[in-house]
Amino acid sequence: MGKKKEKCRKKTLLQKTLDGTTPTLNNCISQKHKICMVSDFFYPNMGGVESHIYQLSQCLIERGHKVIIVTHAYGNRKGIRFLTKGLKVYYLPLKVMYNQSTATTIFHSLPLLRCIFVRECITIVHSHSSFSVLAHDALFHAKTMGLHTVFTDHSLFGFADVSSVLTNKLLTVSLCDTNHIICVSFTSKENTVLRGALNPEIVSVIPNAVDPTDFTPDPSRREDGKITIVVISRLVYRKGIDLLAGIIPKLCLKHPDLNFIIGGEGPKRLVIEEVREKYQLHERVRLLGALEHREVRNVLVQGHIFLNTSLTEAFCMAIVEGASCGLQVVSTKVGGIPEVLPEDLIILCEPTVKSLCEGLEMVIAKERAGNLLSPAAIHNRVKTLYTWRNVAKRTEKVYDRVAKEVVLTIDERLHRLMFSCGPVAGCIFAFLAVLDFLLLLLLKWLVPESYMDRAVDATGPHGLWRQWSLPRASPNGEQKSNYHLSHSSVELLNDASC
Amino acid sequence: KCAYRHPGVRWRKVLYEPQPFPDNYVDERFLEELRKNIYVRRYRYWSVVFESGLVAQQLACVSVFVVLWWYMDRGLLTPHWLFGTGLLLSTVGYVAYDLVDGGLGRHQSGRTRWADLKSAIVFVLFTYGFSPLLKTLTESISTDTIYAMSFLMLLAHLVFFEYSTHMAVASSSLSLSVAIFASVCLASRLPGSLHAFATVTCAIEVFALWPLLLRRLKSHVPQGYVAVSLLVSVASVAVALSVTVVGGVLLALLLLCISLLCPYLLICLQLHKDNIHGPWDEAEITEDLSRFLR
Amino acid sequence: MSDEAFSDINGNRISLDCQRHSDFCGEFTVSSPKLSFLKVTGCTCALWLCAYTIFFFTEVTEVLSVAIMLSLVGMMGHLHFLKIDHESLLVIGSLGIQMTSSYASGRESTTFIEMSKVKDVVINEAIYMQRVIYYLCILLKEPLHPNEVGDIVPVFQSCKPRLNCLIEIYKQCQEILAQS
Amino acid sequence: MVLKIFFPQCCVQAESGLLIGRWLPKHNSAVVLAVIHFPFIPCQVKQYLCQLQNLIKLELAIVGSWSKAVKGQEKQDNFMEDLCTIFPQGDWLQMYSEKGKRGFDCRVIPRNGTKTMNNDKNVVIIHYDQRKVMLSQLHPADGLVLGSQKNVSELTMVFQTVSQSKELFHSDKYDEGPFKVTHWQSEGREASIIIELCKQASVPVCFMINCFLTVWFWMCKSRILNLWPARFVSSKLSTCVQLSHRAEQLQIMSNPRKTSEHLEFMRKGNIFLSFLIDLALGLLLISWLYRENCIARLADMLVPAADRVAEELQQLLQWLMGAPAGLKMNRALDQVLGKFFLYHIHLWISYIHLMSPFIGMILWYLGLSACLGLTIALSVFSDIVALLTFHIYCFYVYGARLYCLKIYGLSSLWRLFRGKKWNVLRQRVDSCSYDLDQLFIGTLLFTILLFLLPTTVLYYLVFTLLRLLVVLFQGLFHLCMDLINSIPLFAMGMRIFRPYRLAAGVKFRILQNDKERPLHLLMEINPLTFSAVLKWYRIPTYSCYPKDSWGALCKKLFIGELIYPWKTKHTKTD
Repeated sequence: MGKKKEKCRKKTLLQKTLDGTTPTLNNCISQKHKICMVSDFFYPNMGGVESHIYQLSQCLIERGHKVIIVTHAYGNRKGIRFLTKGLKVYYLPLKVMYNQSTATTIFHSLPLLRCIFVRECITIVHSHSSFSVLAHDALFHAKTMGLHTVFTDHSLFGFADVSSVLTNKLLTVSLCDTNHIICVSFTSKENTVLRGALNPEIVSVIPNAVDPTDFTPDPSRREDGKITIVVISRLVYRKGIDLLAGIIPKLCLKHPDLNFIIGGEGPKRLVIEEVREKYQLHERVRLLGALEHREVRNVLVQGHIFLNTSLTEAFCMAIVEGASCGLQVVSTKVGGIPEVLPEDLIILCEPTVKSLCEGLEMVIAKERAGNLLSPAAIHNRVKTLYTWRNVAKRTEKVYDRVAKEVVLTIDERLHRLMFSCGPVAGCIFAFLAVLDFLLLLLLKWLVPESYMDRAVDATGPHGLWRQWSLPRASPNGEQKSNYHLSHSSVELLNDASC
Repeated sequence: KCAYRHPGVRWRKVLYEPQPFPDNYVDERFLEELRKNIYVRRYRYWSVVFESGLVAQQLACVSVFVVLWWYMDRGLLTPHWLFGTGLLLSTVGYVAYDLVDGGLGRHQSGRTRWADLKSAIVFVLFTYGFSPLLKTLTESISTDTIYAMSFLMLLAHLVFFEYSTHMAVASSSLSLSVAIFASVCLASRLPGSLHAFATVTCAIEVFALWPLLLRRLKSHVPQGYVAVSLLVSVASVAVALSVTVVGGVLLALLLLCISLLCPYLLICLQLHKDNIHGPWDEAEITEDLSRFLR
Repeated sequence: MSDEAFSDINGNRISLDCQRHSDFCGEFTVSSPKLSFLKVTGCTCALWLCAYTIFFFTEVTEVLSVAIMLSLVGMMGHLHFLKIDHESLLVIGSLGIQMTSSYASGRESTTFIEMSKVKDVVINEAIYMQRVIYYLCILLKEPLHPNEVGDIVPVFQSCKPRLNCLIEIYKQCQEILAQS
Repeated sequence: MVLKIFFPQCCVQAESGLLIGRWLPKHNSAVVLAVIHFPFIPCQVKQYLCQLQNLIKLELAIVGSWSKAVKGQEKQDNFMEDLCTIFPQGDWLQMYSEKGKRGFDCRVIPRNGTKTMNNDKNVVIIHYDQRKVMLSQLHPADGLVLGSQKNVSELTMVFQTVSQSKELFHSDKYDEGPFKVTHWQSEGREASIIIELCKQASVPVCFMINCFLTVWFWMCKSRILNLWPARFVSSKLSTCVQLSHRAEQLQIMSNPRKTSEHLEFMRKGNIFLSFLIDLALGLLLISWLYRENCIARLADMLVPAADRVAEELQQLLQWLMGAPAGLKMNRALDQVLGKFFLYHIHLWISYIHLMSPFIGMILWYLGLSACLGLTIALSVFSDIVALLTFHIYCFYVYGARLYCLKIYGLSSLWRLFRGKKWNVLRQRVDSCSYDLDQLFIGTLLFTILLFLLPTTVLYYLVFTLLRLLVVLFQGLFHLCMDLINSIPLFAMGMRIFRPYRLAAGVKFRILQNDKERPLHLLMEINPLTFSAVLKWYRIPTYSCYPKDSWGALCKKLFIGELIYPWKTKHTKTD
């Protein structure tokens, strides 16, 4: 039978349930929300969005909310998994179309999503990343089902070319009746407001964060007598790898004691390799290829300078990580990057080889003169700036506010669609919304909600996870829960790959 | 309102320090970095006309070729004559090609005359060898099909022709091969194999060699280029008139429209441009980075 | 000896029958609803109607006989191979677990798993068709290193009971497993 | 922990006495094999045990005592308890049945004589049929090889114990011994005298066959047959393949060693049966063929048939050389190809007519091959078909090659046409700038090829269809052959007539349960399903169908690669 089997962590959960303390299944407490994070991008895939979702969920769970994550299946990782602290992840068997985002027929994901929303009695649906099709589908269906919706935009988008025009129109449609939008930087907020033609009041700015304990400095690892520049990013055009390819020979010819360490994988790797071959820099430019998440820190601490050559960034996590490891950051002055670090921790340059080289020259000179800030000092400055707990707290505020709002009824929604997203697209999507509504009715008739078992909470107010960690839990259960904690976190680390 | 709840505190567009404002606070300086139409280029009319001349040029060439083929089809033109004149003109062109820039280009490319001669011989021999085959090639296919196909091909030639160096769709080799394909199709309709031969050689001269010369003229002696292109356009209209009056008039109108009206429209429409720029734009790399690889 | 009514994931009524032969041996039988007479008659009539229309247009009497044969054979086949009347799970402490599914025609297919191979009996969540359901399953040990989880054998595959029913069974299974 | 006692059904009615059996301490269970009746002398029992133990390599023991319900229960009762001091090994089971009640009680007295009465609750008594268990062969569910698991499971142990202690069961209840024993008694040997004779006879037969085979193989190995053309032909002729396959099977079947291994035994049985069936069918065929000499008629039919085919082909070609189905084709090329093929057919017909006088005779001799078995006859026939349709094959090859060439040229020229080229190092299409003359010639050729393509495609299509027809025909024969070769008839028969011989596992039934007596289960044998039988015992054959999937086949047809009915090396790639 077409069952997607799941690792057997469910058992202990239920066991605890049956040992007396059965949780009251469908009572939705006002302060504590039941949140469903939806995005195409999640572990084992790696990147900013993925870690954002994971860390945010963890902190929200700490604060006593119920959080589940919905994403699409990665390889044979289908079905339902439990991660640290009983964070439940649904890997839905949807077809992947183009770099890890699913193909959409708008409707085909409705039955599954509805089932999940109902059985987990979700109150707030929180979608991530405007590139994720699944996220937009979930928004669409959640509105149809009358749930509160929040959307986090992680990326910037231009207005110049045709593709961006189309995607912006889609974004307008999908955001026009979303309750609240979260952006990761003020620039990103401006961008999103313009793209979605939104009222800026419903757009909050909540920056990303890094876990400072993961990124601690260690100057002893640096190669003395040399100056090492570290670059960690996917090797793609948007990350300005062509600029890097220009910088490397210029600086290497000038400073014989300069080394480059480049972590990450991508189509532009070819360019770097060609440069390296042309200028015979094999021992001075190290290409590490794709990095696992836990390796990143060990690479970072080997360097003096962290270089970021992105051509566009909403909020560059990489530079914060670099700074947190006590590196002097040199970056292009694009997108939200100027907002991220205080002036004395970052050197901002124009996105040209010339300007970047000047910036690096300056830093190298300082390094030689020895009047750079000490790694420890930088770390101490940075570690307080962005923490996930803070992010979670601010996100929680958004949830509270959203929970108070009323969800648009179908007719209001249609009205909104028709009159705020242009005549053509508006009508089309209004029509689609109607279809979706009808499909929902059909599903309600086919599979009434009374036929669906309410899921047993792992997290949340009555989550079983916290009940174990209480001392009165049987030693057996205790040990088991520990086993799962360690097990799943180990799994996370394994899945993490840069 | 938050502003005067914390008097003196001014909102700053930074994330790294906590500010006494709610997360969804909208300052009056919101979107202040928004810019519009910063990359608008001001065109000068005659320069645009000068550039767009090439398009009209190519159109004229195509029409000339078609008319020549029509003459041969009607038997008003003997293949020997066509071939002879073609040979003559191309030798003249060849000489001109070197004179224009004083052999500078030849010096750079390092291409010997022997190579030129060789390719010329190759052209002629292959065409001559294949011409009987060409004649029987498409006899089982209906004439209309052939006409339609060659029309489409010539259109494609016009679309893909490399009018300026950096164009998205342009591909010189594709445009050339399409043109040759069309010429072969047309040639296979002619009564004799010699006709086919003449037509194809003519096609080579018109579609492959002539643009080379023209481009060089354009870059070195602009006046000459203008003169020549005018001449060709007029000639094309003239020969077209000799076939059908309507066609000739239409061609003339089309040429005028392309070379005069379209530039005017372009400049008018510049005023209605409205595109948004801001810090979120993806920075494009202006400088030429390939020098590091070369 | 308890016999109560539950419903399966599609809302049909099913009955669970728990027998404890002794305190380390229990038998759990989930019996799905009987074949509904209406449905059978409906299908048969539909088939025969089609056959008759065909016969009406092409005077070929074979059509009718073929239709009758088809309906009979189909009925047989359905009863013998598809329609599962009840499934039962026999748990014998320290000996093994036996799953029996008996078809409407009386055919029985049995599988017995020794206790030495069984790691545990758990309730799982899985994505099934277009929904997410709970199901009871037996975890087997990895043959080479026994404290890994090897294969997973789902139980009650045809009549899929809902969570409350599964929990009943699960509790008693766990009792028995704890006993031995 | 629950104690499991495997108790043979035949011993339920036995007189009181001692239980011979085996402890499985790892699984905390005991297998009772037999009951020794009173009266006996303990030392005799002990030495009898010793004999048994070194007869069957198992540590048998007196596991307990068995008392039938009779008068004077309690006296005997404590007598039984005394017995456990006489035979001190392991725990002591004390079983006694009472009047009226079916099922019986059991008390476990641990080795250290302290009697614990309460633990008779968690004792399971599992009744089993000794004969079936002894004869049955357990098939592990996870497709491991029989009897090669690391950690032997409980049931396997039980089965092994019972099956290994055959000798114990040989001791008949009528023969004179120091004491009487109850266990399963074979009513005489399982097999009759005939089987015995066959067994005796089989040895010399096997020996003869072996000698014959050695000669055969020596012949096969001889130099002449291993020259290139011979080997190539023989690898392509299905007759030769089938013959060698049969020879190998014979060799396997007829090695005179006695087979101990179960699988090997089954294998031999299967091969033997398939042989018999094959031969029987072959003889049937012969009797039909040579009765009112069908052969001659067949031969008379064959030549006209071949002629007919040739004529049909000629007409087809004529049709193609015209305007087939109103398709516009290049007349010149069409004529050329048509003429070429016509000439070919002409050659073919003359060749047939050259052959015609001998065909009857040839067929007559070939027909005899059927007495080697139906499969041989079939393969011979399929070879004949292959030979008679050789011209179609040739046409197909020509067409395919031509087409392949065209497609290849067109694809590369199309790239040139677009100003691209295939980069071999990076395995991708790069854009590149050609010279004028390259471009010109390329385009010219492209145009010409493009306009000539339809003609070639048509020819290719037609002949491929013909070819596929023939291949299908041959494929049917090969299918039949493979069926006869591979079906494990012996195993099937065993599954049908002696289901318990091939056990997939066991199943239990609750015999009787009342709370204050131990639980009684009945262990039955769960026979293997037919699909499983096929999976386990299918005779390995040379597979005759090409390995590649339908998609791959279509792809091959499209790019004009040759397809064969037999399996070739390079088709195994996907």
